[in-house]
Amino acid sequence: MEIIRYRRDVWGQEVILGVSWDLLWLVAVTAFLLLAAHAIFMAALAKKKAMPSAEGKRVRRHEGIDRAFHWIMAGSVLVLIFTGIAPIIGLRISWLNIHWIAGLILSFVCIFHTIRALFWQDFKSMLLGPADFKEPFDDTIKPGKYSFEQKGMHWAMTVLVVAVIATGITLFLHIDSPWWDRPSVENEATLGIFFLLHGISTLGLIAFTAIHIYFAVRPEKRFYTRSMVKGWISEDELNTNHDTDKWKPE
Amino acid sequence: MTYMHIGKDFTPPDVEGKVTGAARYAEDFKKDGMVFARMLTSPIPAGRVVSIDASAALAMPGVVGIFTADDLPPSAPPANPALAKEYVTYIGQPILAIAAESDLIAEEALAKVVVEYQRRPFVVDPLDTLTEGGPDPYPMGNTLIRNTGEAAAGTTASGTDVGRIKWSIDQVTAFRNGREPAGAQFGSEWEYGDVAARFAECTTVIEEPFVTIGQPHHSLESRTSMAYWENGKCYFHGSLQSHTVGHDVLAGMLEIDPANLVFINENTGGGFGSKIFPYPNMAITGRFARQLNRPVQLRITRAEEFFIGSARSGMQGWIKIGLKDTGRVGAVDVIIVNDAGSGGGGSGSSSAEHVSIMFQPEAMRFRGVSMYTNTTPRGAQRGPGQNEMAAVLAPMMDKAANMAGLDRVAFRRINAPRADGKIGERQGGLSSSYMPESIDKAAQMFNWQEKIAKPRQVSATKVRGIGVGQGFHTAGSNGYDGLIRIAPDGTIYLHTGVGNLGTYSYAGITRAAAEALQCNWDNCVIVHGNEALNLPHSTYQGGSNTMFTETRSSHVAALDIIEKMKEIAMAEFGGAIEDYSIGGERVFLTSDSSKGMSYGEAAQKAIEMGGKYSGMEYPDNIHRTTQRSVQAMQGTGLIGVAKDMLPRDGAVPGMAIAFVEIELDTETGKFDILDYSAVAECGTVVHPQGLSQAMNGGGVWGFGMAAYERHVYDPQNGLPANVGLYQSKPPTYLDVPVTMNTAGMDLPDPQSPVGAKGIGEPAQGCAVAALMSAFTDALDGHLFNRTPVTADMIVNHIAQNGHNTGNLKTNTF
Amino acid sequence: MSSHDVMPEMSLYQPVRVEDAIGIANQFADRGWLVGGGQDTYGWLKDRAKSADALIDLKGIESMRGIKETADGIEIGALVTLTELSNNPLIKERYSLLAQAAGKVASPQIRNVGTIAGNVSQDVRCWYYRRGLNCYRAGGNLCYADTPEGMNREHAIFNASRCVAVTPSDTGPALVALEAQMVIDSASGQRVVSAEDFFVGPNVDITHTTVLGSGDILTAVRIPAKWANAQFYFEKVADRNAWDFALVSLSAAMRVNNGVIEESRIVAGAVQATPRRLTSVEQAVRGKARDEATANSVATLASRDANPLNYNHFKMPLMDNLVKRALRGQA
Amino acid sequence: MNQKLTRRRFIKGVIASGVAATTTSLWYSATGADRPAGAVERLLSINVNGQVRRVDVAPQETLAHTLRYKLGLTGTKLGCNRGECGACTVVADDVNIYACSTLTHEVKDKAVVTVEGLRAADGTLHPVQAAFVAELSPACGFCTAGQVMSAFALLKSNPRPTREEARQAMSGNLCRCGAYDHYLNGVMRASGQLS
Repeated sequence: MEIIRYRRDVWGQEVILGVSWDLLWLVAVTAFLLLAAHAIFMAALAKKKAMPSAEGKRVRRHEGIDRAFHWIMAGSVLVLIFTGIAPIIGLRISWLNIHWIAGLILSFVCIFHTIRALFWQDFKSMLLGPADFKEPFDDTIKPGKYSFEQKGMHWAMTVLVVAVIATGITLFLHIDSPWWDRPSVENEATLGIFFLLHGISTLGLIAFTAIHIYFAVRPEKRFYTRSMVKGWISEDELNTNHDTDKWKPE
Repeated sequence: MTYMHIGKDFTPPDVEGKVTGAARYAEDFKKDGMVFARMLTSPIPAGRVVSIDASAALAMPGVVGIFTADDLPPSAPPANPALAKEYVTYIGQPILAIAAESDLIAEEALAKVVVEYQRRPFVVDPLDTLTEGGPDPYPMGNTLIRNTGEAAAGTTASGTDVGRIKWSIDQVTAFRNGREPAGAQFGSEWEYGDVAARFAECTTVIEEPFVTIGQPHHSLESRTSMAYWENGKCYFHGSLQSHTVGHDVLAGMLEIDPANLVFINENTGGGFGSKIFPYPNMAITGRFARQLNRPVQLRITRAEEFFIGSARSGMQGWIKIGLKDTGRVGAVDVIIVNDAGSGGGGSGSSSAEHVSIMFQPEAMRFRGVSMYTNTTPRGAQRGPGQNEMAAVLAPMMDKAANMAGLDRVAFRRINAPRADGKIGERQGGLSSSYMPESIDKAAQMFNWQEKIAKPRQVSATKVRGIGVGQGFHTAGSNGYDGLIRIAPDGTIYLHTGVGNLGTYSYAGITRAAAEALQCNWDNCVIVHGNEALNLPHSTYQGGSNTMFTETRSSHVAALDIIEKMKEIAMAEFGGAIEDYSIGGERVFLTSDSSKGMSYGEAAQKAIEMGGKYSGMEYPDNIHRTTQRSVQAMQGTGLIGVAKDMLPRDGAVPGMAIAFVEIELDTETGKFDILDYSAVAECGTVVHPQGLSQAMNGGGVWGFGMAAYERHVYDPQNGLPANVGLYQSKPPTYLDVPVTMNTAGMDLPDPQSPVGAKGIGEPAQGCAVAALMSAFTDALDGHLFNRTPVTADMIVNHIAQNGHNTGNLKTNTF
Repeated sequence: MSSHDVMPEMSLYQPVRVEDAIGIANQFADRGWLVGGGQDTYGWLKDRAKSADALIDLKGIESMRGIKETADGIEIGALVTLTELSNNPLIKERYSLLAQAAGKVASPQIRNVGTIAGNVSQDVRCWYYRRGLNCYRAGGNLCYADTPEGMNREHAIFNASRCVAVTPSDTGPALVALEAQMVIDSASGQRVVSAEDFFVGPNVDITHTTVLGSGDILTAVRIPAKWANAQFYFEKVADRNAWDFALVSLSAAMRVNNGVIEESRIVAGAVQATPRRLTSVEQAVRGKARDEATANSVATLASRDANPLNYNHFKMPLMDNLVKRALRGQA
Repeated sequence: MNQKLTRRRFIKGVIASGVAATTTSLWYSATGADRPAGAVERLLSINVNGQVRRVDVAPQETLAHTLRYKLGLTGTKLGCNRGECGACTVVADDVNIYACSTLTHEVKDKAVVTVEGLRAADGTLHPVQAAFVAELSPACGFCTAGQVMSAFALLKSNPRPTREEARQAMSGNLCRCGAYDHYLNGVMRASGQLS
């Protein structure tokens, strides 16, 4: 199995073409196996906890605008992944325009989210500190607004999305668009590195998206998904999963 | 003058072999133990070879050896090396050769050679390197500097260096925009007459920019060669236009005594200027064969033929032409920047020479510079300089004539060179000129007066174009050797070292000897093509010069053998030499024809008499090649051998004039040539079919240059697009007229014993000029100022689309 | 750049049945190469620009030969040569458009062995791609032709998507105009695809020009009776009149009744990666007379929305002119 | 690296991972370890110029190569080896083809005629050859064999072509010297329309 694909540049020198799509298969299988193992573990072995009730007083967890952001982002990431993978797995669709349009949407909403998170939201609630690392190993520690896993997922996604966007925009600059014509490629080796980084970050994004979706549909986490749709969690859910000293919802 | 042979058709001896497949070309020769060598070519446009690792290739079964630049004597730029190392200067430049038991193994082995290159900046547009701060194609510069002497046309000789010439951005910008680049530096310039004063007298003055594109030769036979060594001698099967004139050069390339080289070249599949002299890669074949001690065939593929097979130098220029109210061209000022590719050179001065002879301007100035680029090496191609100038000049001269209210043909006739015409910088004289007569003859053939009066619009979408153009090339030299042997059986062996490049001139020139000998052609045998058959030192085949030059050496050899026969007869029958005549292949006393002997009997006597008669003695002034040939034939018959010492003065102008009528489709830009009529001013016509061949073939070349053939380089990567034939677009059957109408003026040049001049190059020049002239005529006087003019440009012009046509360059299209 | 020109070592199969050919093709997958006339095969291999482990020569398959009448039109075997096509009385009589297009391909020798299937399946002629550069179409990540200085006179003016190569086929546009159906056999059976859908552009599949995948064999081309004896127009404009590829070609089929165009299919070649149907023109001329006025009324409609590159602007007026000629009814 | 191969392997890989038992098929095509039976044999009998010749021919070998290097028939020239020039034109079953772009195995059931096969047994030139000599049709001669063969094929199917028909039929034969007019004269003469 190869990891990086190479090609010859215009003058016959070997340069990087991009990531090997063998890895896509590897990522798909690995993610599937890990998640399946987790599901089996949870179903068969893990201690069953009582599910907190969704009834009762509702606590606002996500503003409408943030939910909208999340779903636009989710949608554009899924579209990006689908349109990016389609030609690789041999699906014949006219993918490129959809891909870069989705990429632009993703870029804009991410900029929006960053600005909003920095100035209007409780940015600290998402910060991952040394203390957070104890959380998974100690049942007595409850998180604030976001759990260790959620913060981890968020920051992993942040890194991957930023990487995908940064490399993607670089590649976007190398194709014809409504705003510019394709430029000459000064250095094909550099272009290859951007393709490689775009590919690697895509693979990471696919893996984490799979994990994210998996947890989003898991029974014990489903109320978070609901909160991302409807905005609230129940007080019971709040008290069971969060430390209200750390997170004081309005 | 009535001739026995001159002016009569005959069948050259090689024709039958060509139609039966028996004719052999270099690649057709096999030898026991022969190995197949193939070359690795550069993937980069500029740089150097850092290292070569051929270990994997050499380890392959069937691979017998490698040959690199280190196996050759060192060469320095701008010499075009057979294999590059320190200076890689174009994509496709050979780097090394590998020999193997089969072609396939050699190719597979090449793929396993790892070459590490270091890249350098490169340039494909001569004006880019000419610009201050622009990249140079060689690390040390961008143009050829001559230290001593002149290099032969299309070759690089020792005594040259790479230097640097730069123009300011303003100068280049002015030039790109069709203006004179004030104060610019040039590599060469000349001037005669008072240009400024003559311009002041002119009533019509035009200034135009122009560009002509490079054009690969793409000879159909690539320069494959085969060599083997036996008893210290190298037997070399190659493909040259010329033959024995290349002998010493090739021996030099192999660093051997010329006596140890046997160069065999029975047929040559086209050269068009690219195979006049031995070319660099012949050194590989001979040396590799010596190194491996096995026969080596170095096969050159079509792509490689593009790379190393030479190309015409494109030129970009500016010209100012002034006409007096008499219709005479008063003054011409021309600037030419040539694209010399990665080696060779441009022919700007020759281009200017075309103007000087065809229009006899009273004063003229030429300034030129030849810039190297990282594109294929350039060399002579059919009328180098003259023909591309003819192409762009014709429509401009039409414009000037029209502005001055002159008929285009009358204008050309007024300015045409007469016998007292002058040429070039030194304003030297001409050996002869019947150009006005030729113009009249061709105009009559074409029916100019009637055609020019026809309406231009043929239908809603078709327009007519009537064009006229002229071609010129100096067409003769002197000083080579003639060699004839008559065997005791009476067979007359006409030896010639003229190459067989497809014009049949090698055969045509021997007719001059047969004519002098007044012999039956059936008793003559032409000996040529194989140095083992004892050939004399003959002229090179290029520049239309063979017919003039070699009819002279044939003639002097015939005179020598006639004189010897008379002396032999004298020894038998007494009397003085003036008392003898020849006729019916006998030499006899004029007063009593019964006292004489047949040529065969004379040959038998010659063997008995020895001395100069049987070649035991020979003149000192003949070339070493001829001397060796005579030595080898000593005692086998009567030998006539002489060097051409006949008087010669002035340039020998081969000229031609052509008329073209086209119908141009204004919706597709495509055109049909309805009439092509051309007349050659080539002195006496020696071989009418051969002349027709030359004129027709030249016509096809002219149409190719005017409308089809091209060089296409990608400027951002230095990549050539037209390595194959279909991308270079030589004309096919369907791109030329269904019939062509050509003739010779058939008036003798006084400096050739049979009155002959050459015509190979002007045959193209007149055609390209006439077709270019017809385009302009069809399009209401629009000047494209370039070759080729292709369908897209015509469509763009008619659609008033500014694209494509404005940006003139020599290597991009 | 390499200067290879000897055929590389590989094996050769000469099956006589379609099933066998499919079987072999499937076993070799992308390392097998189907050969009809081979005229767009050997150059790739000699250049080492593409490679294969095995050639699968289909010429021995009798069932893929011949031109026969069917209930609805005719069926042309995939192995029918372009010479056969241009000389066939049935095609000359009913579908002269196709006969003309086939007769303009390359050269007599190529038409003598080149097949209809090969002509529609041939790869693009972009010179950057042909010289073996690893561009988008070759699976790479850039295009050398569509750049500020790229030499792209022969390239696309429509629907480029990263790759700007054009379809080189002369018969392809004619088949699209005639609403031909392409019969494709594979291990999973037979499928029939319209000519229009047979060709794919780089937006959908940048490394292929047709829907044919590995193990697919184009076995026949069916031409429906619908366009038999319609009025046709074909013209190919190329640099050279022999052995050249179209700068622009035009294939038009028109159903004309009492001088009025009832229905038409007008298709341009060499303006994009696939034959381009000029539907806007087809709609504009519906119900109009086939004459000069109609031709002028659609003057620049065909080239509207074109996106020319550095050197191919001429294709716009050229294409418009050919459309006018087709509609005008004479050259 | 062939990108298509990678992609294909990926698809196969996805399938394989789902159905573990078929995983080996992943490498099946790529390694080529198991070639289908029925590849052509090297030893071949071909009919050239009326003689059946037994030759060892590689599967991928072109007819031009076999003729020139195995059968010694060097009259057939290689001008471009890409089917662009016509110098290698030979006639197979009365049809002119480019020998450089034909595999020898493709003509195993055909009668191949090369320029060497036109002369009569008594050495008389074929009418095309004689006409080409009379009209001085060849120039450098490198394309001549191909021109002869195309003219030969033309006159078989059309014994009295018009000049225009001849021009069309010969259009796959490039003549770099530009001797087209002379060749056409030759064709017209060979068909008895010019004397």
